[in-house]
Amino acid sequence: MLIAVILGFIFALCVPFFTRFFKKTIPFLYSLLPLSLFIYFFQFLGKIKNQGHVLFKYEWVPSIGIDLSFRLDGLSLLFAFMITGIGALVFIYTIYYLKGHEYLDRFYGYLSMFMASMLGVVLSDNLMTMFIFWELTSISSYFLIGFNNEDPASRKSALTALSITGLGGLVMLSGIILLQAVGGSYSFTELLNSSEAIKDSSAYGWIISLLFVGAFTKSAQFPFHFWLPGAMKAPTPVSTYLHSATMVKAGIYLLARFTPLLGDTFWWNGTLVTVGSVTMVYAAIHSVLRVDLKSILAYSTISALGILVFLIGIGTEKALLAAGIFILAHALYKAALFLITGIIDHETGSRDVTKLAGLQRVMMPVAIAGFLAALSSAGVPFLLGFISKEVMYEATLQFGDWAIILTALAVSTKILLLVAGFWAGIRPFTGNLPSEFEKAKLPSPLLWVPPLLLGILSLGFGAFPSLIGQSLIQPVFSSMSGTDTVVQLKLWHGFNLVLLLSIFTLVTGGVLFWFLKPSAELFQKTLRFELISPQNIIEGGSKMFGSFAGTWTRFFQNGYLRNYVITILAFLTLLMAYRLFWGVNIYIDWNQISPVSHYEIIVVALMIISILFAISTNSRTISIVALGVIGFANCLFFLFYSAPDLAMTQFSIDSLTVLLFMLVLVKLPKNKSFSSNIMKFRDAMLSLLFGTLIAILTLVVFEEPSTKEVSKYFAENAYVLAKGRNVVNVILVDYRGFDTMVEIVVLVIAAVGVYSLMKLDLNPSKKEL
Amino acid sequence: MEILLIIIIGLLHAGGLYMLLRRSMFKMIIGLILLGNGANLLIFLLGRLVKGKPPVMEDGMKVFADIYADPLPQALVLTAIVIGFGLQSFAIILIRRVYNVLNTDDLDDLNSTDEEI
Amino acid sequence: MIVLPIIFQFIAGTVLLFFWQKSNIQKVLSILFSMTGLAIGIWLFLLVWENGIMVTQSGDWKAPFGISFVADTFGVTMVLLSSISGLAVSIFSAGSMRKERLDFGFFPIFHFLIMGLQGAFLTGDIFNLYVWFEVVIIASFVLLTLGGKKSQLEGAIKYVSLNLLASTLFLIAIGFIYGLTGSLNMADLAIKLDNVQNRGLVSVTSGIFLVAFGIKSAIFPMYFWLPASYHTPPPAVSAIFAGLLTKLGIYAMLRTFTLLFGGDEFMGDIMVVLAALTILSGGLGALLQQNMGKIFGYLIICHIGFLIAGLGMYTELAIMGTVFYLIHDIIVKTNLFLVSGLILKINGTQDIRELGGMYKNFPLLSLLMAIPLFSLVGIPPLSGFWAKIFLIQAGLETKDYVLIGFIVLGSFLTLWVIARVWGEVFWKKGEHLPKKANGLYFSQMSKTDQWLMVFPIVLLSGISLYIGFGAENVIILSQRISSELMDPSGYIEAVLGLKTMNP
Amino acid sequence: MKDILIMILSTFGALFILSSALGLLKKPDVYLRISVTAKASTLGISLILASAAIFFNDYSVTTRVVAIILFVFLTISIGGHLLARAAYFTKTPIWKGTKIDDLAGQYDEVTHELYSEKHHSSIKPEKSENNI
Amino acid sequence: MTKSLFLSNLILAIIWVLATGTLTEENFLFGFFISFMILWVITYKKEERKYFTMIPKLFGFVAFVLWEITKANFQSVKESFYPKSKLEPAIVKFPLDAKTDMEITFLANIISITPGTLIMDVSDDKKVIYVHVMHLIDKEDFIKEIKAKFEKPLLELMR
Amino acid sequence: MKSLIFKTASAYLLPLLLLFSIFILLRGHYLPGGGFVGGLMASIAFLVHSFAFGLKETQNIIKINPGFLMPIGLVLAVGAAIAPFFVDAPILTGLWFEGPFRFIGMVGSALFFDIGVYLVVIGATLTIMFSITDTV
Amino acid sequence: MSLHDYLNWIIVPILGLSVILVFIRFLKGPSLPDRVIALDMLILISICIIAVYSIQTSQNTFLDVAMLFALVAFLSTAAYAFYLEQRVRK
Ligand code: NA
Ligand code: NA
Repeated sequence: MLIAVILGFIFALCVPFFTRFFKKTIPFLYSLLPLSLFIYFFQFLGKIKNQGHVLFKYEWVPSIGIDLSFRLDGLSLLFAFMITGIGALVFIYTIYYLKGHEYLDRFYGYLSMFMASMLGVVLSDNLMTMFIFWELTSISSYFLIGFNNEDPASRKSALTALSITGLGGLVMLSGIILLQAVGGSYSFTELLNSSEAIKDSSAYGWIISLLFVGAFTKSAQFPFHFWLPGAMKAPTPVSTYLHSATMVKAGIYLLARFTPLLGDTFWWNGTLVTVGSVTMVYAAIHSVLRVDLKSILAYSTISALGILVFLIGIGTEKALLAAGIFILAHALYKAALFLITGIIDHETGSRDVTKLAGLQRVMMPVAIAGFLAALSSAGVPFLLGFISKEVMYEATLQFGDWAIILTALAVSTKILLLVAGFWAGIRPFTGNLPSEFEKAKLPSPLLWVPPLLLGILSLGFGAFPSLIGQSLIQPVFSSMSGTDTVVQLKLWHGFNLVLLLSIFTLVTGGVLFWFLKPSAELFQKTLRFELISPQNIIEGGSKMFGSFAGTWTRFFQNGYLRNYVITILAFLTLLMAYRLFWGVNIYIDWNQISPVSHYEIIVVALMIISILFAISTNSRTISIVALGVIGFANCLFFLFYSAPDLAMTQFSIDSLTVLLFMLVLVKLPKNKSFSSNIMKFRDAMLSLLFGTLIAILTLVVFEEPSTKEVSKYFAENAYVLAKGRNVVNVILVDYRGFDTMVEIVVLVIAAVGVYSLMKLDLNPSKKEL
Repeated sequence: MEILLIIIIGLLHAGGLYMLLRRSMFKMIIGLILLGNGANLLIFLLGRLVKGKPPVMEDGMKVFADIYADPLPQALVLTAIVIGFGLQSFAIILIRRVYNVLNTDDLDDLNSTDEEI
Repeated sequence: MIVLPIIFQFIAGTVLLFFWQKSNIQKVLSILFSMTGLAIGIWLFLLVWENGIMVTQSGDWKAPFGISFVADTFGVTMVLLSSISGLAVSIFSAGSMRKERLDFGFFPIFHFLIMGLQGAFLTGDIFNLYVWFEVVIIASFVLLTLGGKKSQLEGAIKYVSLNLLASTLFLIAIGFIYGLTGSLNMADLAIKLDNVQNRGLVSVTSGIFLVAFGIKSAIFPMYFWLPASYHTPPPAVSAIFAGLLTKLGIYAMLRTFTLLFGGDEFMGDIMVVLAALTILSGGLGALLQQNMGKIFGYLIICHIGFLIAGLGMYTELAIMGTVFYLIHDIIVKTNLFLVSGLILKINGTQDIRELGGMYKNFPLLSLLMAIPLFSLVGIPPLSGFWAKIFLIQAGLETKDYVLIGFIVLGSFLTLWVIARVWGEVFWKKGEHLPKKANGLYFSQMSKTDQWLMVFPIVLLSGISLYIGFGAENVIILSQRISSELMDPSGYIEAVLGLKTMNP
Repeated sequence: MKDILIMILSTFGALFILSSALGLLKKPDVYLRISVTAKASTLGISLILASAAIFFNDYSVTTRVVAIILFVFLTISIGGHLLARAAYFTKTPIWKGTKIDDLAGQYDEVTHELYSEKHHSSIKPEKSENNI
Repeated sequence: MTKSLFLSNLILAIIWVLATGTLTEENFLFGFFISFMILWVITYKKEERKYFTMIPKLFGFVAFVLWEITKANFQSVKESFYPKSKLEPAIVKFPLDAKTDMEITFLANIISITPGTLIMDVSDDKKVIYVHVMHLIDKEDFIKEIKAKFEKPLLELMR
Repeated sequence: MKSLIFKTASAYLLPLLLLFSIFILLRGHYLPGGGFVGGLMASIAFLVHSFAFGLKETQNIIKINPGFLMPIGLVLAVGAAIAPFFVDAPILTGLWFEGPFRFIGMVGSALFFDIGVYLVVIGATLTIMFSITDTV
Repeated sequence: MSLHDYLNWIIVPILGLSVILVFIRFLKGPSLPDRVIALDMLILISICIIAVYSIQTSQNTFLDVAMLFALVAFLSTAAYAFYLEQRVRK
């Protein structure tokens, strides 16, 4: 199983090497991958039917309970089929569709990487692992959407898609971690046992809302839906595969998967129903306002996803069943429609519904596929769509007091989708062929067989539901509902409200299709509502965020060193002040303070005055000489307080510094006074505050009792063990010799630095690599 | 006496910061040097002051006869002084080079690398 | 003999000084030295992994009288990481650095820098730590200004002044520490500071440490020097800065705020706030930049926020997250700047508006570069991903939900920025590249030099892939480190050789 | 006896120092100030150091004292000379009461070469009111 | 000549130290004195005897200079209490007899540390030095005085 | 500065100061002084000389490039530091010859260490000062 | 009156007074050479003070410091002179 999942990654990695050797055959080679996987999964059909689910476990990061364990049950099997099956068709379709494209090999690399990640998502039992694959689907779709990477538009929509799904993913990650914190495990199977506990916990609300964000962003639910139409920039195979059949359903999968674990609560159902219904209606309306085939399909897909969320939200057995069927039905017909659109685009170079017509004359098989798909989406009897619609209406009708409204919503959505479906699947083929498309011809079977196959499947499953009823839908249903109610799909439910509704749907839809013509004008009219569309709101929001970023950054990183220093030290000062006055008890014990002698006073005065002098004067030389005096007074302190070594070192170093300054000053420009008095005042205040705090702190620390254990040891052993009488020097070369050893390195580095600074100048050169 | 020294320490820090906040590179360096002196004095003071008793034994002594100044802060300050010299001299040369290349002493002329584009 | 890495780098630097201006010999020697250094690093790591915390008392003076060197798991891990990125950068520089720079002491200084870092990671003495810090910053000054180009100097002024400010604060704080306890040995301090009655004083002192290290590690209101300077030196230098310098500040914080000021509530809260703001500032800054160097610079800040976040929350889990992220960040950030250096060498610019066409012209190289880029983003299961789990978990434990929000935001901004970089630099059609910069373009370089530039990236990418896919081992390592940090008694016993209560 | 001697010597020394300090403060121009410092301090320092030598009455101290004294003599005179010279280059004002200035114009502006015979250069400080 | 005598004097002193085997400064000086005496006794050549007159002369001269300094200091003490009393500064060109750098330097330093005089500079051709004088009564007298007091004896000693 | 007096004097000052610096260095272990101050004194001596005679002259006197004093000093220092390895004692353990030497006193690793410091200080200071002086 | 007191109450005050006088000159300037010579003088006086202090504390090691002061002060004087001369050359 592990192999099955990661095989795609391995293939993806192999691309560069394969390219080297057999570039030509890559497409066929890679098409074998989904095909064989499909077959591999097919053999689980019976097993699942009998024993519900099978688990595969592989160690990975045991220390935090993350492993590569895969759970194959009805739901995941259904998805596995869609992923590999439709995958196979898409792979084949691509062979001709992108024939001779420069980067065909890469394309297959991405596709198989995506397929693997998608399989990972639907098969993982460990939520963290699932999340990992989840993110990988985002990334691989990023690469696929941006496949024509030199076109700015596709780069933009790739970035948008990645941002939205990425953000959703991160939110979902916290949701999963929270879930683990509450439920105590990442394993879905184990979590199922503590389902009740989780629902009762206070964090439940957080968990579901976080997970919802993930699911909604991925499955393009309102208001995060808008990345999907943008993603149509990708080549049609990608749109088919990711944006109708598989990836966008990952969110649905997530919700379905979590239904038995978290579902069946007020918030769960309420949110899903609301979001779902809003999405399905909103998108359905949009779909009939569009004229570009791909965007029509995009919006109808969103609407379909909305329906699924809606159904899962209703959460009754019927509803879940409906969802289960609809997932499959939609995958079949929508994929077909996309592929057909691709063919039309490929052959005629146009996707404009208003222009396209009468193509059945040149491409009959495609037309047939189109008809089947359109009819299935419309829910015409004998097609799978019909069954799903029936069950769906049953579900909505059973929903207590809200039944009417929900049904109404469902019906109207269905009607609109019917129109959209017909426009996409029927309209281009009927009527008479415009002259501009004369030369369009039937492409290679590689293109038209896949959609036709899908269409036929819709028909087959629709006509003979028993084909899938027990074998596939039953397990799907039971893994979604967690119950083992037996379901049977039949075409004929007898005369009842549901049937009436279906007929009503078909009739109104048909009429609408007959009279309502797709028109660019209508679309133009609606554009003014775009201002309040979520896309604009969110994009506006991100623009505002951008400008906020600018303001923030410019505010702090304003380029003026002094502002930096002020910020830093203001922070420090506040911190110190706060701690000093709330937390430190300040007292002064005068016995600790030694008396003052007159010459010390003189030196102190000397020092203070020269400090003030140094900072107040505006002449560099004077401030340097003043610095000299300060250092000199410093030495006198050191001397009085018995540190001859210090006095000597400080004095020599001060003189050297002064000398250095003098040598530098020769070259410096005349000094100017820059800052205004207000600024001077502000700085002076801050500085005084800082100085005062340091002083107070020093005093308080000084008053603390001091232990001299270490120094005592030094003094006692200086001669006995270290054979020196000047303890300071003994410390420098022995006790703490390492300091000194490092310190001379500092000197060396400084010297080298100064030397290079003076000698090496790469400036005259223009630019440097 | 310590009080006076503490006042000086405070003043050194205040003055240092004040100079650091000026626009002239040169004053900035002066500020850093003042801060450095302040820190050294601070450490020295916190080692507690002992007058006229350097931690140097007379000949023939094997240990100290009477009280002596704490040698450790002295060693620390000495290290700090020498390190400070290294850093300061580099900084001083740096402003000189900056002046050579950019022909200014005004820090406000040096913000091209901060601008966000 | 746990000071071996230090002594070795010391000797390396000294030997290289003897070969002043003989850049070709220096190249060879430096690479050899770095390899040996890595070997020593590994050896020491394994040694400590086997035997637990090890101690050397320099001068044979028993603690707390001499300077103790302590190799605990955290220390040796940092040593190992520093020697890895050290090797990478040394190879890269040998390939890419301009001869003039090599002639004026790049390699010796570089090795002294590594020495400083490893010294800081191994020392058990607070003042000695200060001295190591000084070695590191003076070396970084020199590397930053080496070549004295206009932008370098401009950046350097800020870098130098703020870093000097930081080390002065560090010194002051040490002064207070000494005044309070009369000791400098960190293990000894851990005990003595506990016995200080006037708790507030300890807290204030820790505040000064926070700012001193905060400046060096570029956390929120103190990061300004970084965006001003990190993009100015040659990429090899930025790489070592990005990988290790800011991390040194983080290391010091982790060390002091676990060992000395363990569990100071107030400071913890402060750090959490700072962490959030750091993440925000870094992320927002990165959004706007056009220069790759600066983009990555701001991202450094953003991710420093993650590191502080863990320390602020101060639970074993949080620290573990920080440590894991630290390990990942050192490797990836180093790699990232090497990548930007390679891009610069190829196209002659780092301005993403001018760049483009990398993916078209260098597909394999692009894929290679994608590894660090997306590891940084934390695309699971790459290395950047795992730490976030722990940080978020820890946040849930300590109820720092807002912080979690910021972590998510930070990750998102990173994702967005990197995706933008990818789109602009790799996907976009490469038009109007600036031609005729002086110095060789990648295409004009010798095969050897080309490999010298590519190999380090391969090496580091390999390592970050390992961190990602072999997360298990790294997690175990981080767990051990964080438990050692959170319970310093082992450290203290090892140094002072006595049983102690938990400080 | 020894103490008395020390007292006397140190008193004189201190007074000499004081006097030259006064001089430094009072003299009207820099050249005079330099000159007066050079004078008095030499003896002052010598006397006080001498008293120290007497106090310790130890050979090594005495030699050190002698060394210091000699060195102070040397440095003071040379330092004074260098300063005066530099002051003259920088055209530091010379007191109006100065009778003769043979140095006026003797320095070459560029090379600072000093001529013994008449030479004409701009290096001649203007006479000033006493700038105390 | 004087040099060789001084050397032999030194050598004898060292031999004395070795002979007596006590390496103390006093002993060395004592040895130096003794050997000086011996040399004085055994040397008869006219020109060589200069060495022996020189040492006393040297001491004499040093004493004299010190005395001058003392005078100068008392002088300035007096002045510094009523400052501008007959203050008559001047910068005087002083023609040199001294030739070698050594001679000039010594002279200059001596002048500098004695009464109200300060060396401004030496002309590049070493013909003259410029002296700053505090109380100049008459230029010629001043020059004569200096020559008589310092330059002549100094040169005698040094040649 | 072309002053005859200064030149002549500093020509004699140089050896004097160097002597003094070595004196300071050697006594460091017993009295105030040691490697740092000693080194600083020595470099000051050379600096004074360079003022009087100009950089070229001084460099000729030092003969080798002062920069090379640095690695030499480092080698001495680290040598003294790691010498204990060979008698397997920890780094920087003090090793001493039996009994004091005449004039110098006890000779041990600490002394060599201090000499290393002395050389490095000279080398570094002079490198810094000279590289700026010759541009003035 | 003991020697210690005499030094403490007679000599040191005199020296202190002269320090003040010199410092006034230092503050007044007006020219750089004025200040430099004042600084020189300060150091000379401090040498005396050190000498007295070493007598008071009977620590002759302080005399070494005095010696070093004398030596180093000369350097800075020379430096200032050098600076002045270079400055006019410009
Ligand atoms: Na030291
Ligand atoms: Na010393």
